[in-house]
Amino acid sequence: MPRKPITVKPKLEYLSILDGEGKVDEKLDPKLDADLAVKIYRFMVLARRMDERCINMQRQGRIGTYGPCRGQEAAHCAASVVMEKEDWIVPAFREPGSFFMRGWPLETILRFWGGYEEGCQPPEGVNDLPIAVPIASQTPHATGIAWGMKIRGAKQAVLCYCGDGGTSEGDFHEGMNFAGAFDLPVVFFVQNNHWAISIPREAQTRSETIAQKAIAYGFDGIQVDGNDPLAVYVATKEAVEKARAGGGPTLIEAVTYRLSMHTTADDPTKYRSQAEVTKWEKLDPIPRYQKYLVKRGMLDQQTIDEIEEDVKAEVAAAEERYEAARDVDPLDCFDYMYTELPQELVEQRQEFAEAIEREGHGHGH
Amino acid sequence: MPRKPITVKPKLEYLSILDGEGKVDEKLDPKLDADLAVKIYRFMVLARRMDERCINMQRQGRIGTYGPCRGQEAAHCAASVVMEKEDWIVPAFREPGSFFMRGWPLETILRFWGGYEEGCQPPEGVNDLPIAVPIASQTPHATGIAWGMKIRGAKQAVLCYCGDGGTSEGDFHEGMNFAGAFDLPVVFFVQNNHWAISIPREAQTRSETIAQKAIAYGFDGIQVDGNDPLAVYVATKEAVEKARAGGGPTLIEAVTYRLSMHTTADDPTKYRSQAEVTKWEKLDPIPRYQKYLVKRGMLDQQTIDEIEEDVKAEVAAAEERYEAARDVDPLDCFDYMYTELPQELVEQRQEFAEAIEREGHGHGH
Amino acid sequence: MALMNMVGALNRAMDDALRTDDTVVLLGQDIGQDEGVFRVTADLLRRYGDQRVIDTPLAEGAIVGGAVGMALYGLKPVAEMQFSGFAYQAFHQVEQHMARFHNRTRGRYRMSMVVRMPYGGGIRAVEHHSESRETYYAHTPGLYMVIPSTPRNARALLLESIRSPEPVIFFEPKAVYRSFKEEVPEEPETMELGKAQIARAGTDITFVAYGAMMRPTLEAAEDLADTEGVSAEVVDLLTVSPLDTDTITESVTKTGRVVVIHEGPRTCGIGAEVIARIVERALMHLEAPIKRVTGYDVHFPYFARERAFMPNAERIAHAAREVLAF
Amino acid sequence: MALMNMVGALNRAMDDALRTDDTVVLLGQDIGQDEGVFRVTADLLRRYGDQRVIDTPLAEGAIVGGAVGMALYGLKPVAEMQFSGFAYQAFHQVEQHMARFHNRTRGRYRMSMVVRMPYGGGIRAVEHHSESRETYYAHTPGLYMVIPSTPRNARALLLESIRSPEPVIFFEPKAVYRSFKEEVPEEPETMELGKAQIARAGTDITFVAYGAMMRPTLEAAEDLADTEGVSAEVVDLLTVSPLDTDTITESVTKTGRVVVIHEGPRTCGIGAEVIARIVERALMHLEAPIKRVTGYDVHFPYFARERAFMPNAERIAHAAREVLAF
Ligand SMILES: Cc1ncc(C[n+]2csc(CCOP(=O)(O)OP(=O)(O)O)c2C)c(N)n1
Ligand SMILES: Cc1ncc(C[n+]2csc(CCOP(=O)(O)OP(=O)(O)O)c2C)c(N)n1
Ligand SMILES: [Mg+2]
Ligand SMILES: [Mg+2]
Repeated sequence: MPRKPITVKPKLEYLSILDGEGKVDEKLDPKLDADLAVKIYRFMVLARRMDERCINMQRQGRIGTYGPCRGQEAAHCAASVVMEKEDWIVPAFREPGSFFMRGWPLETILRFWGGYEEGCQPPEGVNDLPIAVPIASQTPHATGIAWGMKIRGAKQAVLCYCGDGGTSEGDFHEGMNFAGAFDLPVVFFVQNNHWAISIPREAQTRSETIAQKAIAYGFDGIQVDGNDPLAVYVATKEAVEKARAGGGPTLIEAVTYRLSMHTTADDPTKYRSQAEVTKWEKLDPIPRYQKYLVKRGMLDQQTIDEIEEDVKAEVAAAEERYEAARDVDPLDCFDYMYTELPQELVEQRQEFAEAIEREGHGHGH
Repeated sequence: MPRKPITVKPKLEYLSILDGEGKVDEKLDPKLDADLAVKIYRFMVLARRMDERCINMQRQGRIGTYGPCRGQEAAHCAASVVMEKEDWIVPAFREPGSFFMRGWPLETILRFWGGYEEGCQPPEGVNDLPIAVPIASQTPHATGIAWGMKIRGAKQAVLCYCGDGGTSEGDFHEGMNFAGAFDLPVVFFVQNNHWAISIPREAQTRSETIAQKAIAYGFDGIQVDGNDPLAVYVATKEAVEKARAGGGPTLIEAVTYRLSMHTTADDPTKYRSQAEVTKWEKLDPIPRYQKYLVKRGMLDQQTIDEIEEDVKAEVAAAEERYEAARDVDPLDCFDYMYTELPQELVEQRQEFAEAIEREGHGHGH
Repeated sequence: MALMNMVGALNRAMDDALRTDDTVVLLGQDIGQDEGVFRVTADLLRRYGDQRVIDTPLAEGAIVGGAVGMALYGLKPVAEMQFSGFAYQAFHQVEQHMARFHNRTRGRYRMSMVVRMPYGGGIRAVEHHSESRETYYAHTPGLYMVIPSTPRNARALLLESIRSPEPVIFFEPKAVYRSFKEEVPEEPETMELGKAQIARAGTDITFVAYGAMMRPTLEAAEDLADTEGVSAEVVDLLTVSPLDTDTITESVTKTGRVVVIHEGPRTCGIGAEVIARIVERALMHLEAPIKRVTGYDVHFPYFARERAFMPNAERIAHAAREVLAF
Repeated sequence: MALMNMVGALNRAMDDALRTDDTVVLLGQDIGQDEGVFRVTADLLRRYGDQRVIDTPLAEGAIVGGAVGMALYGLKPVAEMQFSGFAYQAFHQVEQHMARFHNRTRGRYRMSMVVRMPYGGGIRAVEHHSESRETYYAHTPGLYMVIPSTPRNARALLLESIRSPEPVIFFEPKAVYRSFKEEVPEEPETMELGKAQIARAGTDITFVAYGAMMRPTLEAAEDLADTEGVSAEVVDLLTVSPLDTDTITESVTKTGRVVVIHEGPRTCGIGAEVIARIVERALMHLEAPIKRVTGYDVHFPYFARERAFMPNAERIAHAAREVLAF
């Protein structure tokens, strides 16, 4: 009958390997082989260039409101690269590099933000979900997929993304708690980019870290420097391996920063200082990682330039494919409602067909 | 750029003062004055006897399904006693002693379980909410009330009850997180009675304690022996004082046990062992606390008997008042829908009036 | 054939499904060890084990959201909400995902899943345990909303719902769970979703009802036949969305008079939709205003007041007499 | 009087309320510093401080549930949902508490609160940002469901909603936010809730509409007048629940012909309820079937397909011609 502190079982750690100047902690460096290390770099650059292109296209009215990922490339690229083909990735909405890496055509992103359902259709053979618009509502899906893996005895794992703001939603809690209760092979990866639209991280929750929220569910949490691809990779790799081995879920908090506006419809000067942005621009993950790769001899200026060239061409090609496929039939909004269209929808579809015929609607945008 | 453990700020503690045999930790004993100490005892006994009566009345068909609180009297009576008149209590549904202590007529409980809206109407001058049926959905209300206090600059606090099962709901998470984020004067009190209907505590969540869930929200958590009124009292008192002083919320986990069935419609032998129940019967809070009070000279056999007599009479009187007021007008289900009844409901009410007139419905049950 | 009540029949449907399709998984609060608070999942945990019949923590959102994830993975989850009054905790998962994933991914992922829940009044339970809000689901595009009325059709419809590639909300009329028995075939039997049935043929007036309201509706029909020689036709919707407009309008074309019956609130209820469709398709056959016998637009009263509140045979017959007298 | 768009008018209503009643509190995501994603709460944080205009974390359930708590405590909270498509995360709090506390406590606690949210299509936004699901709230007993159509009535209805002792769901037609301006009085002005208005008088046919659909409906009425000399009466519901049945039936009694217009899904939509009430009250005045021009029972398409999808003046006029030709 004492009064005594309680010590909890789950581990709570912080990890950073490559610092803002590109200096590396040799003991912690995972020593990635060159292919993998450059692959991560390549997708970070691809995500960055595509992001810039999207902002331009939005300005030109060729896509709608767009939500940029600038500054967060290390966080999601170095995490998603860990996942095997048979694994599943459950995105939030600021992980374009993850889509590209998994084999979604680049123009998928344009289609999504351009207002086409086609931007939510995973390519055959890819086990991923599309962008989830209702914040954190994808968390229980990740849990459900991992549950399916466990039930079927598959040696797969799920990587589930979410933002710092998303951690406040009930879905985040329920999805995490079920994952813990059933010991499911899922890794929850929070891109803490310090803002949820205009709400700063400190106002989102009183907890000092997001990682410590794992304690509530009885599993490990780790906070990593999210602009450090090495730390992200190591933490994710460990968590996925633990998950696959039956060790249950992990919560990873990647501390990063949204260098752009929330979306192209947002004006961040209303709520945050330029000084803060400038501070984080110095911590940009791409130059930092580039410096490291060059130092390690895995990258030279020629390859850097080649990657830029390739990426530019890829982006341009995606843009073309997007433009070439913008003519869509509004009528087909009926066609995927059910596996088989019920009679009342057959009739409504007919009514709609007659209306657009009469009104002379073109196809799409 | 190290790998290092994170130490969190919130305190996490365990507290027990009076053990199962009635032995007390002298250093921790709050040395309650006799009036207060006996008041707690009295309400524990009242809750117990009323509980027994309710089960009987349910068997006799005089009320409907009933959810007993046997075994949990210390947990909720010793917590609610801390609250001042101007404070608010937000119950779950297994805290009858709390209602009685706050001045709700005993028959309120009979009315609630007897199927009368009258069982949800707080008496004038009492700042409490009625029983909340949707599990944990009352949590954000407690947060909202505490928010109101803060906005109005009132020196009040809120005590919010919930069960161990309730901690899995999104509402629990959201209510706790907002309370932390806005530093609100609310104490979340979880009666962990080891079961949520047939789901054992261990299956509800992977966390070893409920108390540690506070870490996720950046405030303190404390696990107390919920069958020890002294520990419950001390923890609640401290938490309420902290809340009132602007120190923000606390999560208290009271470890107790549901000695009865979930409700009278439930058969617990389907899912739990008699051995477990027997073990907990030995830890019954009432004899333990009685022993302590007697040892401390605050209670003697005569007073014990007097309390039993008084309580018996009170229960009997409540039962009579309940029976005397069972004739209700079904038509009045319209009358509290809005402050002023809209025209369409005036018409529906008329239609209903004609129907019950035609059909010769009596008043109520 | 075996004589069974609806609880037994639903249990049989789930047993059929679990036995014949190893991707079928049940999940919900207290459905395993406790066999469900109404015992609908009796003995299924013992028979199929805890990887097929799963007791979950207390969170409706994660039950439906988790089931969505399972369905994405290729399983056929059957989730139980303990009462329909607590399914609102999962409403966002139903609306934003269960109803949409097939369409969102242009057919790439199917939402072959069922969310079962007991609905309706009449069992003397506390607040939130007695309501009927099929409209919320019927109004949501992308779902099937199924409500059986007898043990045999409950078994057939639930089995079909589980087998169907579409997402189904399956309302179980809890007042009917144990109220009567019917012969139910041993062999798995299914019924097409989206089809109403003529539960009683007639010529003078059409009653449109479903679920627990079928019993008082049929009773009213018998009463009217016995006492006044009125021949009422009774349409049992069985699936309230998508609605079988043809069966309704055919009957109305014949009778010209209609009473629609449901327990749920009147405004924007299934009754309103039935009336709107009759007006669109068969207005000129109507010989009298259509009457609605429904729950009123108030909260379902606590149970001391529920007997008076619930639509009953007398109220239905009264409405019919008014329609007939018009 | 000042000429303003609906955003400005709504802002003025909240300013009126905050200024004249110190129990009024606004809460929601990004409503303070950021002034709301549509700038509806512009400058209010600066004027009233962060105890009256509160930026919250990202959890709709806690915003509505927290507002319920504030209302219990005696404040008058005005909660904002960023889009109506995310209000399902709070649906349980609306159904189980906001709509019930007054009744549950037999009048002891009032739910004098408002939940505002932008609804409807037409702004080229991503999934969940374009839907209209007023039925969910209209079907829920205990609520007021209000939908303004112009700057002036938006200001008056919002101010009245905040002052009202009843719980109000307030849908803001976001397509109208900045689409036109109207003179709005300086002085606080209110309008009674639960009353429809004749937005255009006519004799040949009745159009029943509300919210963003008022503009194409009025346009269709003008077109029909110009091209065919048809005199259409337009009823603007303003409050879709409780419904002002009298105003609707009076108009129908006069015209005998009706088209109901809304953006939301057809099945169990407000249109169905309007039709059901006309059938109950004025069937014998109907000279033709009633047509519904509505969203179809599919998910609101992503915006590349939205222009074709949304009900428009042409579609309304076409339906009217069919009804008139019957
Ligand atoms: C349930 C829900 N509520 C509100 C929104 C509107 N919204 C879109 S993004 C966003 C902020 C998300 O913040 P965070 O989770 O930190 O992700 P980030 O935008 O920073 O990547 C909000 C509020 C939404 N999409 N879903
Ligand atoms: C939202 C919701 N889901 C389900 C139920 C049905 N139900 C009533 S009590 C209960 C278990 C509650 O467990 P706990 O929170 O531990 O409280 P206890 O019953 O042990 O006091 C359940 C599942 C409910 N009332 N509300
Ligand atoms: Mg963020
Ligand atoms: Mg419990």
